[in-house]
Amino acid sequence: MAIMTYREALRQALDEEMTRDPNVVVMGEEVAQYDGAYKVTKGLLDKYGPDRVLDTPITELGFTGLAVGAAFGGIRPVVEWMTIQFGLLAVDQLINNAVKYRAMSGGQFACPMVVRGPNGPAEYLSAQHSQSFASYFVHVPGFKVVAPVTPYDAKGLLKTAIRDNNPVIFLESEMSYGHKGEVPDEEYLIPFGSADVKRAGKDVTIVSFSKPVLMCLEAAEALAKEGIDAEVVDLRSLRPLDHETLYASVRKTNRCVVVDEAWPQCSVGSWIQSLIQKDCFDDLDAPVELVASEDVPMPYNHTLELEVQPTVEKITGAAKRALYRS
Amino acid sequence: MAIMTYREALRQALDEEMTRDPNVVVMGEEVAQYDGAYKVTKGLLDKYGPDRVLDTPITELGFTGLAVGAAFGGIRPVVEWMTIQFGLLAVDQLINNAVKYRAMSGGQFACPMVVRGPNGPAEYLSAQHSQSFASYFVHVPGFKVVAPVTPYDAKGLLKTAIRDNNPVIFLESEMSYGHKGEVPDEEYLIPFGSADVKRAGKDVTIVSFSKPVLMCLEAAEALAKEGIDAEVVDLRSLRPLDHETLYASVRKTNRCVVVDEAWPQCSVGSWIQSLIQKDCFDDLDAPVELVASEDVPMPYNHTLELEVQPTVEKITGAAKRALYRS
Amino acid sequence: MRPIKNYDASFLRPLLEEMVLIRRFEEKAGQMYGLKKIGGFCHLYNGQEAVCSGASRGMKHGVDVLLTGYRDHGHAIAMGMDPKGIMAELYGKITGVSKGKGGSMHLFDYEKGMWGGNGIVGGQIPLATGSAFAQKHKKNGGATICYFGDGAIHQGAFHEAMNLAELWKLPIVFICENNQYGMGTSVERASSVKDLYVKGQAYGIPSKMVDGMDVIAVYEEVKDALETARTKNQPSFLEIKTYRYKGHSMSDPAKYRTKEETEAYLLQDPILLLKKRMEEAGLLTEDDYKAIDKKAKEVVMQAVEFAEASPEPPREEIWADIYA
Amino acid sequence: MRPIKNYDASFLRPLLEEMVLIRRFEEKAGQMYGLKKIGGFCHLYNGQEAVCSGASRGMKHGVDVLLTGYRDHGHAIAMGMDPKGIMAELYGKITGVSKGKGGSMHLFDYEKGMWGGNGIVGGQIPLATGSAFAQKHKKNGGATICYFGDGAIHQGAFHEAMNLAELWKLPIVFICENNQYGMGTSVERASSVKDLYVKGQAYGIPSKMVDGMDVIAVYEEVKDALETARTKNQPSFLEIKTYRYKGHSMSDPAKYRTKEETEAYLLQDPILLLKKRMEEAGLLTEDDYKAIDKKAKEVVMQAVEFAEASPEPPREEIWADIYA
Ligand SMILES: Cc1ncc(C[n+]2csc(CCOP(=O)(O)OP(=O)(O)O)c2C)c(N)n1
Ligand SMILES: Cc1ncc(C[n+]2csc(CCOP(=O)(O)OP(=O)(O)O)c2C)c(N)n1
Ligand SMILES: [Mg+2]
Ligand SMILES: [Mg+2]
Repeated sequence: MAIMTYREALRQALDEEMTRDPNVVVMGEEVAQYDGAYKVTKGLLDKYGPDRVLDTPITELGFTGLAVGAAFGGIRPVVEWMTIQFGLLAVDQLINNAVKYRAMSGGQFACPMVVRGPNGPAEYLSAQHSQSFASYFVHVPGFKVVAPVTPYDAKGLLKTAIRDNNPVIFLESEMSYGHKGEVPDEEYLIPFGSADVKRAGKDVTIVSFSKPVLMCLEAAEALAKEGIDAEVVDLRSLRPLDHETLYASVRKTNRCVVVDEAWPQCSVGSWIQSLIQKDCFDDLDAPVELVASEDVPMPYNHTLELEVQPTVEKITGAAKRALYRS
Repeated sequence: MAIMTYREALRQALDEEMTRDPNVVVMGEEVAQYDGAYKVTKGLLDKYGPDRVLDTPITELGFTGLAVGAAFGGIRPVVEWMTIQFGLLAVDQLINNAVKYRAMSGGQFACPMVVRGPNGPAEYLSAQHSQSFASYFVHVPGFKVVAPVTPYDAKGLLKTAIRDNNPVIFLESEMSYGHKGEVPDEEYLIPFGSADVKRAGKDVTIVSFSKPVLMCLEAAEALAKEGIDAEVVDLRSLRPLDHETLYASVRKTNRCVVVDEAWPQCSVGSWIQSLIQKDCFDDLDAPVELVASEDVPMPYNHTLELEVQPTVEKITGAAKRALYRS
Repeated sequence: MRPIKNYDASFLRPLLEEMVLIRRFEEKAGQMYGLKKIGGFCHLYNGQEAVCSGASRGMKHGVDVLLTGYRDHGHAIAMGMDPKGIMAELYGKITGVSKGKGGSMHLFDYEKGMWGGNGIVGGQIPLATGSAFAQKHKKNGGATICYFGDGAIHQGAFHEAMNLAELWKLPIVFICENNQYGMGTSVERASSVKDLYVKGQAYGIPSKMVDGMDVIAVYEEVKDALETARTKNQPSFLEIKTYRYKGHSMSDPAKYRTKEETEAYLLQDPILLLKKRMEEAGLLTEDDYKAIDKKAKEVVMQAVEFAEASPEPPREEIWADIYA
Repeated sequence: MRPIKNYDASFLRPLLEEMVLIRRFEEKAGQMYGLKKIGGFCHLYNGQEAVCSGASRGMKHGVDVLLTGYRDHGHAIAMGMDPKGIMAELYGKITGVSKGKGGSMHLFDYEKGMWGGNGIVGGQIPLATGSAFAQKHKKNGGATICYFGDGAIHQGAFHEAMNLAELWKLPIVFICENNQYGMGTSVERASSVKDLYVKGQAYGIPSKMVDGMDVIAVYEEVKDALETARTKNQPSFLEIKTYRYKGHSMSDPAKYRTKEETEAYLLQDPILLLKKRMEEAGLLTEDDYKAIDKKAKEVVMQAVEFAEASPEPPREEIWADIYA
C-alpha cells in the first residue's frame, strides 16, 4: 500500500476513471492549466487534453447547468466548484434540473455527473468562504451525497461517484487535501451507503462525517484517558445513509454524540439526531447530543473561527454529558 | 373584527406599512401592473406609484441583490419571489450578502428587508414548482424566518417583518391565499419568536407551521373522535423559535408529532424533532414522530401529489404511534 | 413575407397540417382545462406555431436536440410526438409522455430529441449548451436548439451560457421567442434595449431578427443556423418575433394589452399567412384547408379520448424514476 | 497619456502620495503575510493603483458609495480609510476596520461610503445597483461606483444588474478593472469577446475603454461618468485596462504568464508615469518623490505597529454583530 495525500488519492481516482471511460470530462474554474485551485486535477490537462479537462469562466450557474445537459447527453462530467460555497449560485441547476429531469420525464433522463470541491470551514476566510452546505444537498431526493475524510475513502468513493448514474455531490475539505493515509495499489471501489467504524468502542457513539471525523478520533483518545471507550462512526455517505451501522453502534453504546461542522439548525447533524431518537428510542440512555458550529457567520479572526467550530473539548464535553459524567 | 382572506390580510399589512414609512418599497415580478401573480399586492401601484411598487424583469438574483443593496442604503424593500422555489437562483445574494455584511463589517450594515412569496407544495405543478425550502433559510444565522397560516398571523407578522432591521424570509402558501379568518380592525403586531397553541389538548402535541397546521387541526378533530385529545402548536416563527411554548406542550403531553410539508431529511421538522429529544428527553414517553412529504420529487398527477404530502391520515397515524395505540 | 416558390406541396402541406394541429390541440387543451381535466399551469402556444413548426423542419431529427420552457405543447408536436401521449400527460395519466409526472410544462421524448419543458424561466439555457457540448464531444453530427422567451433573456443563465457556447464553439442555436410579453410585462418594461437580438453582439455570436409569423423565414433561418452549428461549431442567436393570442397561462385574463393589439396580430396569423400564400401559389384550395382542419380536430379528439380512457398512475409510481 | 497641464500640484501631489502609499501598503501586507501575521486569501493591488486613486478623486465623498471585490486594500485607502485600521483588519484585530471579522477581503467603512469588499466573484454588482437605487430613491445626490474584475463580468449577476440599472435609470458607474487575468485565466480564455466594454451595448449603457495606467484618464472618465449618473440618472460602463503585478493571491506563483509580459507592464507603471509627467511639468523633483515614498513607508510601518499592538477580539465577539 502506498502512503499518499487525500489530494493525490482524488487525483488518482480521476485519472483512473478518465482512462477507463472517455466520456468522463473534468471542468471547473482553474482545473486545467492551473492544475486546480487546490491542485486536485494536477496533470490531467497534459494527459487528457483540452477537450476533456476544461477551464471554465467564473460562471457557476452556467457551467454547472452545462454539465447537467452534457450528462443528459451521455457525458460523465466531473465538475469542480472551487468551493462548495460558490455553488450557491448554481444550486438551481442541480436541484431543478440535475435531480428532477428523471422524475419529471417518467424516467427518460439520467444525469451521471459529479460535483466536487471543498466544503465547510477552512482558515482565515471570514463568513462567505467558510461554511458547510451539506444539508442543502442531503435535503433533496435525487442527489447522492458523500463526504469522505481519509485518502482511502476519498479514492474509493470518488471512483464510485464517477460511475454512478445520478448526480453525486462529493464534499471534500480544504483542510484535508494534505492529509496522508494508506491507499491500496490495486483498484477498489467503496459502495455508497456504507458507514465505517473508524474506532470501535462500547461506552458512547460519536458519529460524524468529513473533516470533523479526525477531531472525533482525537476526542475518543482523550476520552480513553478518562476511561471512556468511544466508538467513532464515520458516515462517509450521507445520501444514501447506512442506518444499520449507525443504529448498531447506538444500540451497543446507548449514547450518542453527533458532530457536524455546519450550523446546527436543519443540519445533517440535527437530522441524524432525529433519526436516532426515532429509531433507537428504547436504546437511548441519554439524549442524542449535537456538536455543531455555533449559530453565527464565520469570523475572520483565527481564534474566534476555531472557537466557532467543533473542538475536541466540545466533543468530549458532549460525550460526558451523554454519559451523565459532567 | 373583519373577516378577510389571507391574501387581503397580507395586502393590508403592506398597505399600512407603506403608508407609515415612505422607505418601504415593494418589488418583484408582476407585483405592480399585474397586482401580483397571486394578487397580494393588488392596488398598491395605484396608491403608491411606480417609484415604490416596481415590476422587475425575471432576474431573481439581480433584483434580490439589488434589494439587499437598497436595504443597506436605508430602503426597506419587500421583495416578492413569485414562488420561493425561484429563489434558488437568488440564495447567494441573501446568504452571502443580506445576512453576512453585518457580521463581516463588525456591525456596520443593517439589512432591513423582507423576502416573501408562496412556499411549499401547491397543486398540479410537478417537481420544479412544488416544494418547501424553509430549511435552507432556517439553517443560516442572520435570517429571521416566519411562516404564518391564518390571516391574523399573516398580517401581524408581516408588519413585524417590515419593521425588523434584519432580512426576514416570509413564507406563505399558494393554497392559503384564499383562506378566510378574523382580523382586528385596530393595528396590531405579532412579535417574532412566539408560537401559538392553535388547539389545546393533553394527550399528544402536534407541532407544525404554515399550511399543514390546518391539516393538523383536522387531524386533531379526527383524533378527538377516537378519544385522543391533541394539542396543536403552530410555530409561526421558525427563526427565532419559541422553545418555551413548544417544550411546555411536550412536557404536558409527553408525546409529539412534528408535521412539515418539506422533504424529511435535514428539514425544519427533523430539526424540531432533534430539539425536543434533546431538551425534553426525560419527558418523552415515545419517540418524536415526523410526518413530512415523502422523499421524492413532486409528481404532477394530483392523486400522487396528495399522497406524497402529509395527510390527515398520516398525522393521526403518527399520533397513534406516539400513543402506542396503533 | 418570404416567397414560397422554392417549396412544393409535399413540404408545405405537412407544415400547414402541423400548425393547424397545434392550434387545434391548444384550443382543446384550453377547453379541457376549463373542464378541470387539466390542472396547474398550462401555457398555450396559439399564435406562435410558425416558430416551432418552421424550425423543426430545419432540424436533423434523430440527432438534433431541442429544449424549451414550459410553453412546450407546440414544440412537442413539432418534434413528432403523438398528441395522444401529450394530452394524456396534461391529464396526468400514466400513458402520458412523462407518465403523468411532468404535466403541461414537462413534455419529454428523450429519444426523439425533445428534452422538454422547463418550469424555471431560463433554466434550460445552460442545459441546452450542455447538450451541444455532448454532441460536439461525441461527434454525432447533432446540434441543439434552445428556445426561451423575451422574459427569460434577462436571466443570468442566458449570459453565462452564451459566453460559454461561443468560447467553446458549441453547435447550438439560441432562439428567443419574442412574443412581446413575459407574463404581464411587455418587452419594453423588462428590457433596457428594444431589440433583443443585439445582445448576441456581447458574445460575438452572429445574431438576427426573424419574422416569426412567416414560417418560411423561420425555417430558412433556423436551417442555416443549424447548418452553421453542425458544420462549423458556430453558435447563432435568433430573435424570432411572434405573438401569443392567449393569456400567459390559463389563469391570466391578459388585461395588460389592448384588444386592438391582439386583433392586429390576428391579421398576420401565421397559419392564415401560409394558407394564403399556398392558395395564391395554387397549392391549396379552401376544401383542402377544411379537410386539414377536420383532420386536426379528429386527431385532437382522439387524443382527448385516449387521455380520458387512460388509467391514473399506480401509487407505486411515487417511488419510481428517481434514481437511475 | 493624457496631459496634466490642467492640474496643479495641490491636486496631483496627494494623488501621487496615495498611489505610493497603496503600493507600499501592499508590499508590506505581502511581507506580513509571508511572516504569517496575516492569513487566508490576500489579494494585492500592485499595478492597479491608478484605478482606485484616479476614480476616487472623481467621487463626491460623503454621498457616493463604492463597492468592489476582495482585492480591496487600494480602494479602502483611496476612500480615506486609515491604513492602521486596514492593517489591523488584515491581522484580525479588534481595532480593524471590520473588528477583525472580515479580514483582507472585507474592508468596510459604511459612513465613508466604502461598502467593501465581497468574496463572491460578481456578488457586489447587484448590491451596488441597489445602493444606486437607494440613492435615487432618497434623492441624496449620491452615485455608486461598482468595481469588478474581468473574470467577474461573465457572471449572471452582471447581466441582470446592467439591465436593471439602465431600465430603472440608476445613478451608477460600472467599472470593470480588466487586469487581464481572473486567477490563472487570461481574458481571452474566459471571454468570447476581446473587448469587454462592448458588453455595455447589450443594455444600451454608454460604454468606454479607459487606460488604467493613466491616472488622469481614469479620473476624468470616472468623474464624467459619475456626473452623468448624478445629474441624469444615466448608468455608464467603463472597462479600465490595468495589470496586477503580483499573483492572484498570496498563494499564486503566477506561472501562467511570462516574465516578459510582467516586465513590459512595469515600464508603464502608473506611479512611474504620473511621476514622470509631474517631473516634466516641473511639479515634482526626485527629492520630493523620495520624501513621498519615505512618508508612505512610515505610514505603513505605523500601521503595522498599530496592528501588532492591538488586542485580539474578545470571545464574546462571536455572538455580536449578527442581528441588528
Ligand atoms: C425563475 C423563474 N421566475 C419566475 C417564474 C414565473 N414565470 C413563469 S413564466 C414567466 C414569464 C416568462 O416570459 P417569457 O420568457 O417571455 O416566456 P413566454 O411565457 O412569453 O413564453 C414567469 C415570470 C418562473 N417560472 N421561473
Ligand atoms: C462565485 C465565485 N467563484 C469563484 C471564486 C474564486 N475566485 C476568487 S477570485 C477569482 C478570480 C476573479 O478574477 P477577476 O474578476 O478578474 O478579478 P481579479 O482577481 O483579477 O481582481 C476566482 C475564480 C469566488 N470567490 N467566487
Ligand atoms: Mg414572452
Ligand atoms: Mg482580473
